[in-house]
Amino acid sequence: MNVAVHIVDGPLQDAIKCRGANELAQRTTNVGATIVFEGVVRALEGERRLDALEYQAYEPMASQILTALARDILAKHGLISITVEHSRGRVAVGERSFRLAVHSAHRKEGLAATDEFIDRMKCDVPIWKLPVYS
Amino acid sequence: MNVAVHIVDGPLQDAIKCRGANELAQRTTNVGATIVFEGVVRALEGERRLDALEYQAYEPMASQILTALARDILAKHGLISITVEHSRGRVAVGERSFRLAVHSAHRKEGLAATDEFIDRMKCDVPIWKLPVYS
Amino acid sequence: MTVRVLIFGELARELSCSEIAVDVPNPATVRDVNRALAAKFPAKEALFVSARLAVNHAFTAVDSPIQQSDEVALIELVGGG
Amino acid sequence: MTVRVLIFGELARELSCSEIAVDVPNPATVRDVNRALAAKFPAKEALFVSARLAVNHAFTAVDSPIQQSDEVALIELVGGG
Repeated sequence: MNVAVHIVDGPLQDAIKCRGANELAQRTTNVGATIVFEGVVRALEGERRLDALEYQAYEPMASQILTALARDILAKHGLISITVEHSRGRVAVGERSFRLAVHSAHRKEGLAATDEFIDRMKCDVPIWKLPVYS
Repeated sequence: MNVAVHIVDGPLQDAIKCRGANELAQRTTNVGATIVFEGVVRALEGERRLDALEYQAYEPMASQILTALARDILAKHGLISITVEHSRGRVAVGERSFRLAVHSAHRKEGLAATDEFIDRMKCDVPIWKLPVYS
Repeated sequence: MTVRVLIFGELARELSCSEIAVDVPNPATVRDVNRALAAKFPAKEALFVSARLAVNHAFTAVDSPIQQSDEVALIELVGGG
Repeated sequence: MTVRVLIFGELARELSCSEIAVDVPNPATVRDVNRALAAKFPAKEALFVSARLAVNHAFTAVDSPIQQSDEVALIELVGGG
Protein backbone atom coordinates (compact mmCIF):
# COMPACT_ATOMS: atom_id res chain seq x y z
CA MET A 1 0.00 0.00 0.00
CA ASN A 2 1.19 3.49 -0.81
CA VAL A 3 1.33 4.90 2.70
CA ALA A 4 4.33 6.69 4.21
CA VAL A 5 4.59 8.35 7.62
CA HIS A 6 7.51 10.43 8.85
CA ILE A 7 8.00 12.02 12.27
CA VAL A 8 10.60 14.73 11.70
CA ASP A 9 12.69 16.69 14.23
CA GLY A 10 11.95 20.41 13.95
CA PRO A 11 10.11 22.26 11.16
CA LEU A 12 9.32 20.58 7.85
CA GLN A 13 11.38 21.56 4.83
CA ASP A 14 10.36 21.97 1.21
CA ALA A 15 12.63 19.18 0.06
CA ILE A 16 10.37 16.15 -0.03
CA LYS A 17 7.56 17.99 -1.73
CA CYS A 18 9.70 19.44 -4.48
CA ARG A 19 11.62 16.32 -5.22
CA GLY A 20 8.73 13.90 -5.29
CA ALA A 21 5.75 16.06 -6.12
CA ASN A 22 5.01 14.72 -9.55
CA GLU A 23 6.95 11.47 -9.64
CA LEU A 24 4.02 9.26 -8.75
CA ALA A 25 1.75 10.91 -11.29
CA GLN A 26 4.38 10.39 -13.97
CA ARG A 27 4.70 6.68 -13.13
CA THR A 28 1.09 5.69 -12.48
CA THR A 29 -1.16 7.20 -15.05
CA ASN A 30 -4.29 7.03 -12.93
CA VAL A 31 -3.45 10.00 -10.70
CA GLY A 32 -5.77 12.90 -11.54
CA ALA A 33 -5.44 15.05 -8.45
CA THR A 34 -2.75 15.76 -5.90
CA ILE A 35 -3.45 17.70 -2.73
CA VAL A 36 -0.75 18.93 -0.38
CA PHE A 37 -2.01 20.30 2.91
CA GLU A 38 0.44 22.04 5.23
CA GLY A 39 -0.13 23.21 8.78
CA VAL A 40 1.77 26.34 9.73
CA VAL A 41 2.37 27.64 13.28
CA ARG A 42 0.38 30.86 13.78
CA ALA A 43 1.50 33.79 15.88
CA LEU A 44 -1.62 33.95 18.04
CA GLU A 45 -2.85 31.27 20.41
CA GLY A 46 -6.01 32.77 21.85
CA GLU A 47 -4.97 36.30 22.83
CA ARG A 48 -1.29 35.66 23.48
CA ARG A 49 1.59 35.98 21.03
CA LEU A 50 3.62 32.87 20.35
CA ASP A 51 7.24 32.37 19.46
CA ALA A 52 6.84 28.69 18.65
CA LEU A 53 5.04 25.46 19.38
CA GLU A 54 6.83 22.58 21.03
CA TYR A 55 5.53 19.23 19.77
CA GLN A 56 5.71 16.06 21.86
CA ALA A 57 5.16 12.74 20.08
CA TYR A 58 4.65 9.51 22.02
CA GLU A 59 6.59 7.04 19.91
CA PRO A 60 6.25 4.46 18.48
CA MET A 61 2.52 4.86 19.08
CA ALA A 62 2.31 8.17 17.18
CA SER A 63 3.80 6.65 14.02
CA GLN A 64 1.72 3.49 14.42
CA ILE A 65 -1.56 5.37 14.78
CA LEU A 66 -0.71 7.74 11.91
CA THR A 67 0.07 4.73 9.70
CA ALA A 68 -3.14 2.92 10.66
CA LEU A 69 -5.14 6.09 10.06
CA ALA A 70 -3.50 6.64 6.65
CA ARG A 71 -4.22 3.04 5.62
CA ASP A 72 -7.83 3.32 6.72
CA ILE A 73 -8.37 6.61 4.87
CA LEU A 74 -6.59 5.27 1.77
CA ALA A 75 -8.91 2.26 1.60
CA LYS A 76 -12.09 4.10 2.55
CA HIS A 77 -11.66 6.85 -0.07
CA GLY A 78 -9.99 4.69 -2.72
CA LEU A 79 -6.86 6.85 -2.83
CA ILE A 80 -3.65 6.08 -4.68
CA SER A 81 -1.24 7.26 -2.00
CA ILE A 82 -0.93 9.17 1.26
CA THR A 83 2.26 10.68 2.66
CA VAL A 84 2.27 12.18 6.15
CA GLU A 85 4.99 14.26 7.80
CA HIS A 86 4.69 15.62 11.33
CA SER A 87 7.21 17.59 13.34
CA ARG A 88 8.32 16.94 16.86
CA GLY A 89 10.22 19.42 18.99
CA ARG A 90 10.25 23.17 18.45
CA VAL A 91 8.62 24.73 15.37
CA ALA A 92 8.72 28.54 15.15
CA VAL A 93 5.86 30.79 14.03
CA GLY A 94 5.56 30.72 10.23
CA GLU A 95 7.20 27.31 9.98
CA ARG A 96 5.42 24.11 9.02
CA SER A 97 4.73 21.29 11.46
CA PHE A 98 2.47 19.05 9.39
CA ARG A 99 2.14 18.00 5.78
CA LEU A 100 -0.35 15.62 4.20
CA ALA A 101 0.08 14.74 0.52
CA VAL A 102 -2.72 12.80 -1.16
CA HIS A 103 -2.75 11.35 -4.67
CA SER A 104 -6.15 10.31 -6.00
CA ALA A 105 -7.89 9.66 -9.28
CA HIS A 106 -10.30 12.55 -8.78
CA ARG A 107 -10.58 15.70 -6.72
CA LYS A 108 -13.59 14.90 -4.56
CA GLU A 109 -12.21 11.87 -2.75
CA GLY A 110 -8.87 13.60 -2.25
CA LEU A 111 -10.42 16.62 -0.54
CA ALA A 112 -12.78 14.50 1.57
CA ALA A 113 -9.84 12.31 2.64
CA THR A 114 -7.74 15.35 3.58
CA ASP A 115 -10.48 16.73 5.79
CA GLU A 116 -11.24 13.41 7.46
CA PHE A 117 -7.58 12.58 8.01
CA ILE A 118 -6.92 15.81 9.90
CA ASP A 119 -10.10 15.54 12.00
CA ARG A 120 -9.21 12.04 13.08
CA MET A 121 -5.54 12.83 13.60
CA LYS A 122 -6.50 15.52 16.09
CA CYS A 123 -8.59 13.01 18.05
CA ASP A 124 -6.44 9.92 18.03
CA VAL A 125 -2.76 10.55 17.35
CA PRO A 126 -0.62 10.96 20.49
CA ILE A 127 1.13 14.17 19.52
CA TRP A 128 0.80 17.17 21.83
CA LYS A 129 1.62 20.79 21.24
CA LEU A 130 2.79 23.19 23.92
CA PRO A 131 2.85 26.94 23.34
CA VAL A 132 6.12 28.83 23.74
CA TYR A 133 5.04 32.40 24.43
CA SER A 134 6.94 35.50 23.40
CA MET B 1 -5.94 41.69 -2.51
CA ASN B 2 -3.74 38.61 -2.56
CA VAL B 3 -4.98 37.06 -5.78
CA ALA B 4 -2.76 35.95 -8.65
CA VAL B 5 -3.80 34.17 -11.85
CA HIS B 6 -1.45 32.77 -14.48
CA ILE B 7 -2.32 31.12 -17.79
CA VAL B 8 0.79 29.14 -18.71
CA ASP B 9 1.79 27.58 -22.04
CA GLY B 10 2.19 23.81 -21.66
CA PRO B 11 2.41 21.76 -18.46
CA LEU B 12 2.94 23.41 -15.08
CA GLN B 13 6.37 23.13 -13.51
CA ASP B 14 7.39 22.71 -9.87
CA ALA B 15 9.20 26.03 -9.78
CA ILE B 16 6.62 28.45 -8.44
CA LYS B 17 5.50 26.10 -5.71
CA CYS B 18 8.98 25.39 -4.40
CA ARG B 19 10.19 28.93 -4.51
CA GLY B 20 7.20 30.57 -2.91
CA ALA B 21 5.61 27.83 -0.87
CA ASN B 22 6.33 29.16 2.56
CA GLU B 23 7.26 32.77 1.92
CA LEU B 24 3.85 34.18 2.70
CA ALA B 25 3.54 32.19 5.91
CA GLN B 26 6.93 33.48 7.02
CA ARG B 27 5.93 37.09 6.37
CA THR B 28 2.34 37.16 7.61
CA THR B 29 2.00 35.33 10.86
CA ASN B 30 -1.69 34.65 10.49
CA VAL B 31 -1.35 31.82 7.97
CA GLY B 32 -2.22 28.51 9.64
CA ALA B 33 -2.93 26.32 6.62
CA THR B 34 -1.73 26.11 3.06
CA ILE B 35 -3.39 23.87 0.51
CA VAL B 36 -1.96 23.16 -2.91
CA PHE B 37 -4.29 21.34 -5.26
CA GLU B 38 -2.93 20.09 -8.59
CA GLY B 39 -4.84 18.59 -11.48
CA VAL B 40 -2.96 15.93 -13.42
CA VAL B 41 -3.85 14.59 -16.88
CA ARG B 42 -5.01 10.98 -16.55
CA ALA B 43 -4.39 8.25 -19.10
CA LEU B 44 -8.01 7.22 -19.48
CA GLU B 45 -10.83 9.38 -20.79
CA GLY B 46 -13.84 7.10 -20.59
CA GLU B 47 -12.59 3.86 -22.18
CA ARG B 48 -9.97 5.30 -24.50
CA ARG B 49 -6.28 5.82 -23.77
CA LEU B 50 -4.99 9.36 -23.97
CA ASP B 51 -1.62 10.77 -24.92
CA ALA B 52 -2.44 14.27 -23.79
CA LEU B 53 -5.07 16.93 -23.37
CA GLU B 54 -5.04 20.05 -25.50
CA TYR B 55 -6.33 23.07 -23.56
CA GLN B 56 -7.92 26.05 -25.29
CA ALA B 57 -8.31 29.26 -23.28
CA TYR B 58 -10.44 32.15 -24.53
CA GLU B 59 -8.35 35.13 -23.47
CA PRO B 60 -8.56 37.65 -21.92
CA MET B 61 -11.90 36.35 -20.65
CA ALA B 62 -10.40 33.21 -19.09
CA SER B 63 -7.97 35.23 -16.96
CA GLN B 64 -10.66 37.78 -16.11
CA ILE B 65 -13.16 35.17 -14.96
CA LEU B 66 -10.50 33.26 -13.00
CA THR B 67 -9.48 36.49 -11.27
CA ALA B 68 -13.07 37.45 -10.45
CA LEU B 69 -13.71 33.94 -9.15
CA ALA B 70 -10.56 34.01 -7.00
CA ARG B 71 -11.52 37.40 -5.53
CA ASP B 72 -15.03 36.22 -4.77
CA ILE B 73 -13.82 33.01 -3.09
CA LEU B 74 -11.14 34.91 -1.15
CA ALA B 75 -13.72 37.31 0.30
CA LYS B 76 -16.44 34.71 0.89
CA HIS B 77 -14.15 32.31 2.80
CA GLY B 78 -11.97 34.97 4.45
CA LEU B 79 -8.78 33.60 2.90
CA ILE B 80 -5.35 35.21 3.02
CA SER B 81 -4.33 34.48 -0.57
CA ILE B 82 -5.20 32.49 -3.68
CA THR B 83 -2.82 31.68 -6.53
CA VAL B 84 -4.15 30.00 -9.68
CA GLU B 85 -2.17 28.53 -12.55
CA HIS B 86 -3.80 26.91 -15.58
CA SER B 87 -2.17 25.47 -18.68
CA ARG B 88 -3.11 26.13 -22.24
CA GLY B 89 -1.93 24.04 -25.16
CA ARG B 90 -0.77 20.46 -24.93
CA VAL B 91 -0.29 18.74 -21.55
CA ALA B 92 0.80 15.10 -21.63
CA VAL B 93 -0.52 12.31 -19.41
CA GLY B 94 1.04 12.55 -15.94
CA GLU B 95 1.73 16.26 -16.32
CA ARG B 96 -0.07 19.00 -14.44
CA SER B 97 -2.49 21.41 -16.05
CA PHE B 98 -3.93 23.19 -13.02
CA ARG B 99 -2.71 24.37 -9.65
CA LEU B 100 -4.61 26.18 -6.92
CA ALA B 101 -2.68 27.37 -3.85
CA VAL B 102 -4.69 28.70 -0.92
CA HIS B 103 -3.37 30.31 2.26
CA SER B 104 -5.82 30.60 5.12
CA ALA B 105 -5.87 31.03 8.87
CA HIS B 106 -7.46 27.62 9.42
CA ARG B 107 -7.95 24.38 7.57
CA LYS B 108 -11.73 24.32 7.17
CA GLU B 109 -12.15 27.48 5.10
CA GLY B 110 -9.16 26.55 2.95
CA LEU B 111 -10.59 23.15 2.03
CA ALA B 112 -14.10 24.52 1.44
CA ALA B 113 -12.65 27.27 -0.77
CA THR B 114 -10.61 24.76 -2.79
CA ASP B 115 -13.67 22.64 -3.48
CA GLU B 116 -15.90 25.57 -4.38
CA PHE B 117 -13.26 27.20 -6.57
CA ILE B 118 -12.86 24.12 -8.74
CA ASP B 119 -16.61 23.48 -9.01
CA ARG B 120 -17.23 27.02 -10.18
CA MET B 121 -14.20 27.07 -12.46
CA LYS B 122 -15.56 24.08 -14.32
CA CYS B 123 -18.86 25.90 -14.88
CA ASP B 124 -17.76 29.41 -15.72
CA VAL B 125 -14.18 29.70 -16.94
CA PRO B 126 -13.80 29.60 -20.74
CA ILE B 127 -11.09 26.96 -20.93
CA TRP B 128 -11.78 23.83 -22.95
CA LYS B 129 -9.95 20.54 -23.05
CA LEU B 130 -9.69 18.32 -26.09
CA PRO B 131 -8.47 14.73 -25.84
CA VAL B 132 -5.47 13.64 -27.90
CA TYR B 133 -5.88 9.88 -28.21
CA SER B 134 -3.04 7.39 -28.41
CA MET C 1 -26.85 42.30 -39.72
CA THR C 2 -24.30 39.51 -39.48
CA VAL C 3 -22.87 38.53 -36.10
CA ARG C 4 -19.86 36.23 -35.79
CA VAL C 5 -19.89 33.82 -32.84
CA LEU C 6 -16.60 32.29 -31.68
CA ILE C 7 -16.76 28.60 -30.75
CA PHE C 8 -14.23 26.38 -28.98
CA GLY C 9 -13.47 22.91 -27.74
CA GLU C 10 -15.34 19.80 -28.89
CA LEU C 11 -17.95 21.88 -30.70
CA ALA C 12 -15.33 23.65 -32.80
CA ARG C 13 -13.68 20.32 -33.57
CA GLU C 14 -16.98 18.72 -34.51
CA LEU C 15 -18.03 21.59 -36.79
CA SER C 16 -14.46 22.00 -38.10
CA CYS C 17 -14.53 25.73 -37.59
CA SER C 18 -13.79 28.30 -34.91
CA GLU C 19 -16.60 30.75 -35.62
CA ILE C 20 -20.16 30.75 -36.91
CA ALA C 21 -21.71 33.71 -38.74
CA VAL C 22 -25.46 34.22 -38.23
CA ASP C 23 -27.90 36.82 -39.55
CA VAL C 24 -30.01 38.63 -36.97
CA PRO C 25 -32.41 41.61 -37.13
CA ASN C 26 -31.01 45.06 -36.40
CA PRO C 27 -31.41 45.94 -33.54
CA ALA C 28 -30.91 42.48 -32.03
CA THR C 29 -30.47 40.94 -28.59
CA VAL C 30 -28.41 38.05 -27.30
CA ARG C 31 -31.56 35.92 -27.50
CA ASP C 32 -31.78 36.61 -31.25
CA VAL C 33 -28.25 35.28 -31.66
CA ASN C 34 -29.14 32.10 -29.75
CA ARG C 35 -32.21 31.62 -31.95
CA ALA C 36 -30.28 32.22 -35.16
CA LEU C 37 -27.67 29.64 -34.10
CA ALA C 38 -30.40 27.11 -33.29
CA ALA C 39 -32.09 27.75 -36.67
CA LYS C 40 -28.80 27.28 -38.51
CA PHE C 41 -28.05 23.94 -36.81
CA PRO C 42 -31.41 22.19 -36.22
CA ALA C 43 -29.60 19.05 -35.00
CA LYS C 44 -28.11 21.12 -32.17
CA GLU C 45 -31.14 23.29 -31.47
CA ALA C 46 -31.33 22.34 -27.78
CA LEU C 47 -27.69 23.28 -27.23
CA PHE C 48 -27.72 26.55 -29.13
CA VAL C 49 -31.05 27.94 -28.01
CA SER C 50 -29.95 27.93 -24.37
CA ALA C 51 -26.15 28.28 -24.75
CA ARG C 52 -24.44 30.96 -22.68
CA LEU C 53 -22.96 33.67 -24.84
CA ALA C 54 -20.26 36.08 -23.74
CA VAL C 55 -20.32 39.53 -25.30
CA ASN C 56 -17.03 41.43 -25.27
CA HIS C 57 -15.63 38.90 -22.76
CA ALA C 58 -18.45 39.07 -20.23
CA PHE C 59 -21.47 36.84 -19.64
CA THR C 60 -24.50 38.82 -20.74
CA ALA C 61 -28.25 38.67 -20.11
CA VAL C 62 -30.29 37.25 -23.00
CA ASP C 63 -32.18 40.52 -23.54
CA SER C 64 -29.01 42.63 -23.83
CA PRO C 65 -28.54 44.38 -27.18
CA ILE C 66 -25.93 43.16 -29.65
CA GLN C 67 -23.94 45.33 -32.05
CA GLN C 68 -22.30 44.04 -35.21
CA SER C 69 -18.89 45.04 -33.83
CA ASP C 70 -19.31 43.04 -30.59
CA GLU C 71 -17.11 40.03 -29.95
CA VAL C 72 -19.52 37.17 -29.23
CA ALA C 73 -18.35 33.80 -27.93
CA LEU C 74 -20.21 30.64 -27.09
CA ILE C 75 -19.17 29.57 -23.56
CA GLU C 76 -20.66 26.14 -23.21
CA LEU C 77 -19.26 22.71 -22.47
CA VAL C 78 -16.28 24.14 -20.62
CA GLY C 79 -14.12 21.77 -18.66
CA GLY C 80 -11.04 23.45 -17.26
CA GLY C 81 -8.79 21.86 -14.66
CA MET D 1 0.51 -3.36 42.56
CA THR D 2 1.91 -0.05 41.30
CA VAL D 3 1.25 1.05 37.72
CA ARG D 4 3.09 3.95 36.16
CA VAL D 5 1.10 6.12 33.73
CA LEU D 6 2.95 8.33 31.24
CA ILE D 7 1.51 11.80 30.74
CA PHE D 8 2.25 14.46 28.12
CA GLY D 9 1.48 17.93 26.90
CA GLU D 10 -0.28 20.58 29.00
CA LEU D 11 -1.11 18.05 31.71
CA ALA D 12 2.54 17.08 32.17
CA ARG D 13 3.51 20.75 32.23
CA GLU D 14 0.81 21.56 34.78
CA LEU D 15 1.70 18.67 37.08
CA SER D 16 5.44 19.19 36.47
CA CYS D 17 6.01 15.52 35.84
CA SER D 18 5.94 13.05 32.98
CA GLU D 19 4.49 10.05 34.78
CA ILE D 20 2.11 9.28 37.62
CA ALA D 21 2.37 6.14 39.79
CA VAL D 22 -0.91 4.73 41.12
CA ASP D 23 -1.72 1.73 43.27
CA VAL D 24 -4.33 -0.70 41.92
CA PRO D 25 -5.59 -4.13 43.02
CA ASN D 26 -3.97 -7.21 41.50
CA PRO D 27 -5.48 -8.31 39.14
CA ALA D 28 -6.60 -4.93 37.80
CA THR D 29 -8.24 -3.53 34.68
CA VAL D 30 -7.81 -0.31 32.76
CA ARG D 31 -10.86 1.02 34.59
CA ASP D 32 -9.08 0.51 37.91
CA VAL D 33 -6.20 2.67 36.66
CA ASN D 34 -8.61 5.43 35.63
CA ARG D 35 -10.26 5.30 39.07
CA ALA D 36 -6.93 5.36 40.90
CA LEU D 37 -5.84 8.42 38.88
CA ALA D 38 -9.12 10.18 39.67
CA ALA D 39 -8.77 9.37 43.37
CA LYS D 40 -5.21 10.70 43.43
CA PHE D 41 -6.19 14.02 41.79
CA PRO D 42 -9.70 14.88 43.00
CA ALA D 43 -9.51 18.29 41.29
CA LYS D 44 -9.14 16.46 37.96
CA GLU D 45 -11.53 13.61 38.68
CA ALA D 46 -13.70 14.26 35.61
CA LEU D 47 -10.68 14.18 33.31
CA PHE D 48 -9.01 11.12 34.77
CA VAL D 49 -12.03 8.91 35.30
CA SER D 50 -12.86 8.99 31.58
CA ALA D 51 -9.41 9.57 30.07
CA ARG D 52 -8.34 7.26 27.27
CA LEU D 53 -5.41 5.09 28.25
CA ALA D 54 -3.09 3.33 25.82
CA VAL D 55 -1.60 0.04 27.01
CA ASN D 56 1.60 -1.00 25.26
CA HIS D 57 0.99 1.61 22.56
CA ALA D 58 -2.58 0.64 21.70
CA PHE D 59 -5.92 2.05 22.79
CA THR D 60 -7.50 -0.52 25.08
CA ALA D 61 -11.01 -1.29 26.36
CA VAL D 62 -11.66 -0.22 29.96
CA ASP D 63 -12.23 -3.80 31.11
CA SER D 64 -8.93 -5.10 29.70
CA PRO D 65 -6.51 -6.50 32.30
CA ILE D 66 -3.39 -4.53 33.26
CA GLN D 67 -0.03 -6.04 34.25
CA GLN D 68 2.57 -4.25 36.30
CA SER D 69 5.01 -4.47 33.39
CA ASP D 70 2.62 -2.82 30.90
CA GLU D 71 3.47 0.58 29.47
CA VAL D 72 0.43 2.74 30.19
CA ALA D 73 0.01 6.22 28.70
CA LEU D 74 -2.72 8.80 29.08
CA ILE D 75 -3.80 9.88 25.56
CA GLU D 76 -6.02 12.85 26.20
CA LEU D 77 -6.00 16.47 25.10
CA VAL D 78 -4.04 15.67 21.96
CA GLY D 79 -3.73 18.38 19.35
CA GLY D 80 -1.40 17.37 16.55
CA GLY D 81 -1.15 19.29 13.28
